[in-house]
Amino acid sequence: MEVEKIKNLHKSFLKDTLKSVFKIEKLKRITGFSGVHFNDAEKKLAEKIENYRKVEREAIKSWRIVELSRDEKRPHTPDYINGIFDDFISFSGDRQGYDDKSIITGLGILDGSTVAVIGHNKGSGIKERIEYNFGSSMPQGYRKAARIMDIAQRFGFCLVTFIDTPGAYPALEAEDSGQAGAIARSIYEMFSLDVPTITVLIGEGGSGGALALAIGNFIMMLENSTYSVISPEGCASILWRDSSAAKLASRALKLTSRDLLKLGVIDKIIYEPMGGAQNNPGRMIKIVKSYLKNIIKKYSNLKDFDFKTHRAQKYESIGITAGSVQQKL
Amino acid sequence: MEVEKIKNLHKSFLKDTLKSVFKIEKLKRITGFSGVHFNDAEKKLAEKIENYRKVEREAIKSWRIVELSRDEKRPHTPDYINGIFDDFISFSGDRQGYDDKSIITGLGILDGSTVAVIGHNKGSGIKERIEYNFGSSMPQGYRKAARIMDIAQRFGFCLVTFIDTPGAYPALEAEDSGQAGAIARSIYEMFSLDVPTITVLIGEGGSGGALALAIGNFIMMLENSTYSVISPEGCASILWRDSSAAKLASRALKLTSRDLLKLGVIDKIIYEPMGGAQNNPGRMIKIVKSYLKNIIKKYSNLKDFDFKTHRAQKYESIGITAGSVQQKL
Amino acid sequence: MEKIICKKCGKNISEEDFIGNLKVCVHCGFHDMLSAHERIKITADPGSFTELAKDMHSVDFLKFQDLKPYSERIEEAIQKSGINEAVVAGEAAIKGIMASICVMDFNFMGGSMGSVVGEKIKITADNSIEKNLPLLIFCASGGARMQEGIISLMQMAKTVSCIKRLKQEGLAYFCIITHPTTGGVSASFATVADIIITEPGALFCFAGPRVVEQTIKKEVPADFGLAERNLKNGLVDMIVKRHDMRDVLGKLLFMFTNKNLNP
Amino acid sequence: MEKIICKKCGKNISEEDFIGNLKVCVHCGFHDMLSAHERIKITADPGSFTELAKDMHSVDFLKFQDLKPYSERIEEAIQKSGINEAVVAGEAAIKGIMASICVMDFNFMGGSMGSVVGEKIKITADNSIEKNLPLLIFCASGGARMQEGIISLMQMAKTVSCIKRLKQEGLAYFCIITHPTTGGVSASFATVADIIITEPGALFCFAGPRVVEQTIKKEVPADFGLAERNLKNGLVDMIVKRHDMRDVLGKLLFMFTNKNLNP
Ligand SMILES: [Zn+2]
Ligand SMILES: [Zn+2]
Repeated sequence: MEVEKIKNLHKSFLKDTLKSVFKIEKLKRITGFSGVHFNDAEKKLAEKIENYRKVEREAIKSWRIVELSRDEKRPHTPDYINGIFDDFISFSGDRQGYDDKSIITGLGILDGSTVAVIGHNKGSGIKERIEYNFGSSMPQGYRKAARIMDIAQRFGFCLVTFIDTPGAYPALEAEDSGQAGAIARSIYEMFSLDVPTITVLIGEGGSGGALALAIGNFIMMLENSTYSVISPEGCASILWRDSSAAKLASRALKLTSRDLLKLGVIDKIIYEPMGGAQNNPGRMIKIVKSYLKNIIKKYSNLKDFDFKTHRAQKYESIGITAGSVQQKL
Repeated sequence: MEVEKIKNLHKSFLKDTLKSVFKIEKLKRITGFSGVHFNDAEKKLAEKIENYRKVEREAIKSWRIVELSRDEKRPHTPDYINGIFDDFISFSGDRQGYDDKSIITGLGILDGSTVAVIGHNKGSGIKERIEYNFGSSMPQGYRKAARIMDIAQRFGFCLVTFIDTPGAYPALEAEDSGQAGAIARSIYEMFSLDVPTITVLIGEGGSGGALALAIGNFIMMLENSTYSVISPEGCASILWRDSSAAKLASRALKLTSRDLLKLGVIDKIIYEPMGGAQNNPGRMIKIVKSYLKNIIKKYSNLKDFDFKTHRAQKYESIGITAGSVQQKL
Repeated sequence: MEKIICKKCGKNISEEDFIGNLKVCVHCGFHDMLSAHERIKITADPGSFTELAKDMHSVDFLKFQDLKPYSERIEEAIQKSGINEAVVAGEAAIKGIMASICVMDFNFMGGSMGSVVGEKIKITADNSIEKNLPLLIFCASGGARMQEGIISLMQMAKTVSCIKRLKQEGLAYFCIITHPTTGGVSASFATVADIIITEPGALFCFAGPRVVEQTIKKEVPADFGLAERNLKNGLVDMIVKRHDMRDVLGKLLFMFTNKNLNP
Repeated sequence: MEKIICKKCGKNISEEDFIGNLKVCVHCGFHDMLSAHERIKITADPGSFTELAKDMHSVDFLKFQDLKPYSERIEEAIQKSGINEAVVAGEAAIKGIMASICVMDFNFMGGSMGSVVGEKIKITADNSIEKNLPLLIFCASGGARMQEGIISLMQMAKTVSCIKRLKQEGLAYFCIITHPTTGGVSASFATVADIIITEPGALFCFAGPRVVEQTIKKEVPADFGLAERNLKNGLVDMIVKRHDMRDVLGKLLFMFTNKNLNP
């Protein structure tokens, strides 16, 4: 066994392995210990190591996507808005004391139709990014979004949301002004809409902050975007008690577009230009525009379709359980 | 003419009068000036003074009511709530970062029925009064009120509002968090309710802050309460450019229960115990309870009555204009 | 050549430059007040405006007298402003799209809202509902008209009720805040609009800066209630310069009335 | 006699006193956690509780393994808590009024919400709708169950959708916050209740104090996310002591289901 080679594996995963290796090294030192018994142990260990290597390869792959999803050079919501809509007009504020710039809302024209738009805004350049909390929204941001949802509902506009956030902003001020309730009510509001809602995950889909704006009749996810209940770093530090296990967590969480399509949580993967959206933003935007046009056209022609009930049924059927089903009392 | 006597009149009103008096005194000194002409001037002046005296008497009366309406010993919203409802449960907060204590909201039982209640709370004792801004609400207070309106609407509870405020709180923080919009939306919300709304003006009915919670199908006003577009002091300082003209303004504004009944803005005057509600709060509360019971019972039996349309038509017909009526284009 | 002194920066502007620049100061960009008809002229498609309830005027039903009787004030305001009340109502096309329109005029008793303002807004809202037209209101007002006492307060309720009916019919309502808009107008129809647009530098608040200073016993910030502060506070949707207003309104009207492909 | 050490004030309490006082510290009033069945016992009318979906349990469908496989964690939690999942669902009478009821149990994997919690809340909400019953949920949760990945995030949407249907049927839904309630549960069904009640001292927030401290790089106040601060911030309707909870719930249930004289 080449003990050196497996040192490249992640330490959390290695603990167990190394224990076995040392056990075998010890065994080797016992006089007369040899033969079939020893070879079996070696074989088992080899298998185990091979399995760990596979996990590690997968983890590296998932992590690469996590990195891509966060790449500053990827097109962001303002790029999509500018590239997709004619005459976009943006609206500001929650009408109650705050304009959260981490969320853009407004109306645009796509293919002749008025479309309501909401999207996370990470900001470009460090100054803007700080001002926009790197796309992490305050409760007031979701209340601003609720205003355009209400307009979409009353005027019959399709609602398109672009998701790109590390998650809701975890700050004292955010908590004090009701972060939890703001997210919940945003979800509630999206379930109340009679108009079609279309969500495009374009980068980071971070937890409740992403979900708050992502209740879609149709959910598209860019190949290298992610969508997760918690950041891999956060998950690693809680479950592995070691934030350097983020790569392993990124694999375990199943947060890539391929994983999510398999799980039935998204409806479509939008493949990115070679190497990722950051390599050809213009082309990426055109591709998204084309898919959006198609789905909006399709939905516009579904005259009697109950988008609200469709959304409720879709989300209420998500979950895998065992044991008793509903017995009536 | 006894010039001394009219010195008791208000200076703003006196200016004009005194000018005339001095003119006459001057005239008297002119030799040969006498007879009919002089007697006519005297007669006119006497009339004018008599008229001013009447204005002054009325102003003193209105002002007395303004003072009574502000009397700290009058029963306030918490007294009415405690005396009228069984098992009142109060609800807090706007769910967004603030609980404005200048507005009480909750549910109570009256005559076996659940009633939704909103009322201004001036606080008792100086510490509470400061904490409650003397019953002047922040925008968040109206948002708190909107929550109970929504509950009344969904569960079919009658809504009773007790009005007692100097007006919405004129503070920087209030303006920055949208005082104007909060009042407007509260009015909007009250027009959206299908359930009956009953308003009782129990003390000061100050401007937009009062109106925000006073859109009633039935509006009762305690004999010595007031309801006005602006405080007499504010009106005096703007229109008379002299805040000491508040008494005259209180008369001119027509802000007493008797004035408002004549103008059709309220539906009923509730007469107070001898000398005012402050002399017998217990009895005052019982009287209000009895009227509330009656009107709620009456409304509960009106099964097919459209309270929302009733409210809209009632308020939309208020106003006195001249000239062209609506010509269609 | 007549000289105008900018109310904000105090610099001189020739009347020609001032008028030519839509009464926006060429030095500091201050958007000075426009009369209702000046506003209509620069906003509506030429010749498209027709007026509603032009002759309606106020009545001194309370016999209200402060230093001067209300009846005299009405007469003076009509003489001074050349219009019969603080709002001009009607219908107009903007960039080819028809809309109901109300324009308040601060020259008429400080744009104060009494029975006539309330009634004209009702008439215009009803016109919108009847003809399925969006509604635009340009605000400029010091608040309720005290000389109509409680009846002026009730106009807040009245106008909100009309706007509510209009919105429930699925019609769009945009409010354009011009300098200054305060008090009862701020706290009624102005703030229940779908979209609130403001001219740069316009004061838009409930209680004016002086009132607030008296209450809190300290100075308010220099930008109290101004457009830029309101935008930061999320109270308005956008600041639009006078020169761009017609374009923006045209686009918004198109977006809100364009239903060809919508479900 | 066994001694209990209060988690908050650190003082000793005899087990008898602790249990007798509903697990509220006799010294400082700290409301310690209750198991789901303890909660039901002190809340529901005796013998009135019937359980729904008791046997439903979690599946390790992602083959999630951190330091330990999820499947092992589930098994351990079942052993430790004596219940099959982090929520016990059913129906009970309180002061004679029937209601659907869910009670979360922090002992079961920190009350985390995965597919089973989501599904049981759906089943209970549907039970409410079917039988026209109000719904009560006692919350206690560290958030979403990470071991179910994105599916646990989706339970936030799922439960909110169920509550929305319930509310639209005109049914009342009260949420009772117990210590601690954070993360995905806070940001979903807990905060869309008609009335939010909290036990004294209960932590109720989205991001926990440690996460916030890491983000803003400074200490949060000692009362961060606690009931009293939340009340002041208008995030909850009332703080109710454990001893009074049954009475208050009884009154609320009466008020919300009492329609005899209402129009
Ligand atoms: Zn200038
Ligand atoms: Zn203790």
